[in-house]
Amino acid sequence: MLLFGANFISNIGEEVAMVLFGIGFANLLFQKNLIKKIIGLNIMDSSVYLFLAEKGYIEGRLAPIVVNGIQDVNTYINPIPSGLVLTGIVVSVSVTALMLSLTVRLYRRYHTLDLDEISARLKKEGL
Amino acid sequence: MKIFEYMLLAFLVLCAVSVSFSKNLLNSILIFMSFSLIMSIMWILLQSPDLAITEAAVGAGVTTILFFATLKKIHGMEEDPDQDGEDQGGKRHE
Amino acid sequence: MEKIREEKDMNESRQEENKKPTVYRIWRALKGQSEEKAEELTLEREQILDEKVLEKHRLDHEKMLEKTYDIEHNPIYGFFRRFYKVAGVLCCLALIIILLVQVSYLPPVGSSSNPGSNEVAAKYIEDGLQDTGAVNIVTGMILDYRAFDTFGESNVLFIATCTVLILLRNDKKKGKDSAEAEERRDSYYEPKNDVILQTITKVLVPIIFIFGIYVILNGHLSPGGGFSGGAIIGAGLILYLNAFGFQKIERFFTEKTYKWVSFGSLTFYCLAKSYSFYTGAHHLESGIPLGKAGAIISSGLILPLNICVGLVVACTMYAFFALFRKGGF
Amino acid sequence: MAFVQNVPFFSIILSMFSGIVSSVLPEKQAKWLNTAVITLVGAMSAWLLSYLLEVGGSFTFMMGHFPAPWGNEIRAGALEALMALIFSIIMLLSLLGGRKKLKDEVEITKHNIYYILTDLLLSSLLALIYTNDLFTAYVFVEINTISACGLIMIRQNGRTIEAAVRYMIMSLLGSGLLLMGICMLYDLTGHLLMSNIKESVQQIMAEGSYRVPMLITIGLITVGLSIKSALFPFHAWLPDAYGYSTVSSAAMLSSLVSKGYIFLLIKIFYRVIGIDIIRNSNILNVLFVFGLCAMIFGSVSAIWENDIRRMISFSSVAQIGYIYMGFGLGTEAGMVASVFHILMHAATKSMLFISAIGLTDVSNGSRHFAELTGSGYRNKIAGIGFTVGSLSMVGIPCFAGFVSKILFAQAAVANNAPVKIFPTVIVLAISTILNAVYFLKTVIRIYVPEDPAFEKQQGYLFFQISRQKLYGLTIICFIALNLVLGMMSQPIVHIIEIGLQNFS
Repeated sequence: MLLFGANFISNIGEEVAMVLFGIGFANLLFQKNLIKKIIGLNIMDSSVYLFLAEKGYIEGRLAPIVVNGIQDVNTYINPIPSGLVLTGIVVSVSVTALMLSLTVRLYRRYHTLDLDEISARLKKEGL
Repeated sequence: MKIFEYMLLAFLVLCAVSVSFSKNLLNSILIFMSFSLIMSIMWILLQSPDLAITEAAVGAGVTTILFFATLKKIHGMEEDPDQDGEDQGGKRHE
Repeated sequence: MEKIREEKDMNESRQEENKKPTVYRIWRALKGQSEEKAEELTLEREQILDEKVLEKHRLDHEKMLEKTYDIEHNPIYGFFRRFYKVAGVLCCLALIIILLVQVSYLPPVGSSSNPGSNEVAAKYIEDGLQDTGAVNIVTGMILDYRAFDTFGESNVLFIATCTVLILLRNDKKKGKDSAEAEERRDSYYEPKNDVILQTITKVLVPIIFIFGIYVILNGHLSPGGGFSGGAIIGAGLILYLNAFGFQKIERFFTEKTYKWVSFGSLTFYCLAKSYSFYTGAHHLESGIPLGKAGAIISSGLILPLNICVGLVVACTMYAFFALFRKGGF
Repeated sequence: MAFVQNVPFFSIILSMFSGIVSSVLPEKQAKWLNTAVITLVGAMSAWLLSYLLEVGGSFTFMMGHFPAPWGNEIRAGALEALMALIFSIIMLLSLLGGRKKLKDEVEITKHNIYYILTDLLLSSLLALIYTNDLFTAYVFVEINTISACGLIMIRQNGRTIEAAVRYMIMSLLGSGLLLMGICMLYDLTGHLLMSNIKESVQQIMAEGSYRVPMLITIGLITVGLSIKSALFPFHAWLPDAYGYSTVSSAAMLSSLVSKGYIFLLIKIFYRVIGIDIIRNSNILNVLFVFGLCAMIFGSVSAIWENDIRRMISFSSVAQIGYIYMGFGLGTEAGMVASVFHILMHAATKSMLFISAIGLTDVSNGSRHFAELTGSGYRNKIAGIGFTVGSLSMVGIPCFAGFVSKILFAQAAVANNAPVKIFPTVIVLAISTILNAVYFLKTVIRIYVPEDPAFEKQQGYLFFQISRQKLYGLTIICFIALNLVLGMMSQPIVHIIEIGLQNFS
């Protein structure tokens, strides 16, 4: 435990986000099936967003929507990470749609979802 | 409330791991859908309702629908012969 | 015997050629004469006349290919595969551990003295309502303070639709046959005219639309905004499509509608934001009234921008689904 | 505020807006709009460059009504303007050179999408060059990635789609790491604007409170961007992606897309973290080692390759290795050499791709070396272009490649860490020899005369300049650009030095 810093326990949410990031990364890299790769990509992105949201959270404060005209800094959580995540979610949806359409085209051509098999076949064809 | 949060976090990890090891594609997509839903609840707990509503609509809704559409398309193509045209130019003459 | 003599002759003449001064040769080249013996310097193609040799080569090549790409039986290839797998898993574990270590050193979650809650966040919270007129601080932030990011993000959606169009749109030149075949195959998997589904859809779709419009219009007052509301409306359109099929939806939504709606919204977005960036950079007043905080029509450009984003997102989500289903609208 | 200071903002918005407008235009008008916009951006960048050289220094441009830490900002200096100028020139030339091929390889209904993609690619490159905000950089990195993917797979055969999938997977891994790094940087400093982050980072490093996380963060960002720019162990997607896409795409991908990421990395080194902190960490040494490996490995793979387009692609791997090797030297001179190499490689590699397509066209579209025999006579202008490009890549004086090699060698010898001198110089020499082997092999091959009877039998076409004036003009412009970079390198190197000083 010498390796770890002081905030291991209090940052448990972020630790989980990091584990999810690793799982998503491994899925994106090692799954043979393209659809599972894409799910891995989504998990990876979500984990980054979870990390950001945890960063913005402040104990005992409210969501950043002005209620009753109170504009005190100490009432609301940090709004910046929320804005970044909103942008990020849309980016990841677009990328997912693109990857899925690539998958459909690849399947229509080769009738398999396994990327290794496709490249092995391409090599065999000698193209 | 803290305990609820920990439970949700544990669920997230569980979902992520079971997506990786499930044999059936439909199952993994469904598990991923629940992953998104749990994520959106998590964001409500973290006081970010904007994110929660967007994730529920985009992540759990539209993305999952797109996954299903892909899956159906793929199964629908099973009995179909190759329809894809090769491109005309740059073909090698061997 | 004769051949050897010929070769000898050639060699001699070549040597003579070489003895002539370089200047002379350059001069000759400039005049346009070719070297006397130049035509003998052409390379000859290698020609293998023997059929058997050719056959043997072909067999060897095939054997080599088989050996190289036979995944199951090639021990070297198998070893590399396994090595690659193990190394990859180790790398991922190392990545996770590094990230865990990293996080344990980061500032604690939930404390109010983090570097994140500095003067930037304070300004957004304290002056956000006055600067942007939006009650929802996050909306004010993404559509006014950091609007350039958000504009880039709408462009990401736009370009993603373009790429999906490239991949999945049916080619017009192939004719209607392929599109029809696709639709037939598609409808095979779908219960058409399902009474339960259609009835529920009739009830649900208006509610979904109204909710989506509410989320968009109240983007600056309550959680939500263009993206979430647009996605909700898009989901409603998809439900309608699934219940009633393409023919019914084409009465009010075709590819042309999509094209012009997204073009119009993005153009408005682009022009509005260019105007506001330009005036901002030159320290000019933008002249757009912010209105009374908390009212629906308030907060300057944020409401129209939210509507634009909502339209783009709704059309895009529907377009994605339609392209996946049929390869067109 | 002088009017010329609007140029960065105008060029980004103009290229984006032209992309949006192209979606409703017919194919022909989209083409003209695209050409006009790229030309306009190039002209405006030249204007901006002359202004900045006159005034000196740099300026920031506020994107919105709110000043620095609250709103977005873009920033322009001499180096940025130079980059924008050269990038737009190269993009214009690659598009013009590949226009005829585009008609053959891409369906006519998808042409205006092609122009949308290039417009948005240009805007994202400009935004990466000019931006002063890390999160904006991330968003535009994504636009860059998606449009590059579109450019790869717009020519639709199985091979390109497989290449696009591989490209996307590697790029998304890179984006994930980059986003993670940016989030952690935000967490540690509380800012997203480059200049503010730098102040906080300096403070943190002086206090010594967050040393470990800072190091890991720098590592994440660097690894992410080097995955995206295809540094040696992560280059597996590159040959397929460059080798089989349509020729304009290949030229733009190899010369612009990966360079955009590298330029962003330079900006992060100088403007976000501070180059001194980077030099004190071991990141640069790691980049140095991988750069050296890439130089050798890329060249060796290129020698083994039998396909001319794939050979040029593998040469890209080697050249990216050169750039990272220059970073790894850790000195100002090394960085200058790297930036010059970015420009030189962008100019030369696109020329090689464009002229290679001319050579394969007169050989029945075959890309194998055996069939290319004598193609230099069949298509004279492409032959000359390929020869000039090869000589430049090998490093013959007068051409651009020579200058960058000299700069690298000087930077290596003047390096104060003697450990790095010998490996650099030796690998530089080996790599030059290997370059010479595979490029000159090709040049000799295309100038070996082919039997006319055989040519007739194969039905090889002969290139006529009157039929393809545009293509000939493009190659001539490329050669001129190469000679300008090669013979008048002094002012350009000077601009790069000024620009890098302005960065810090």
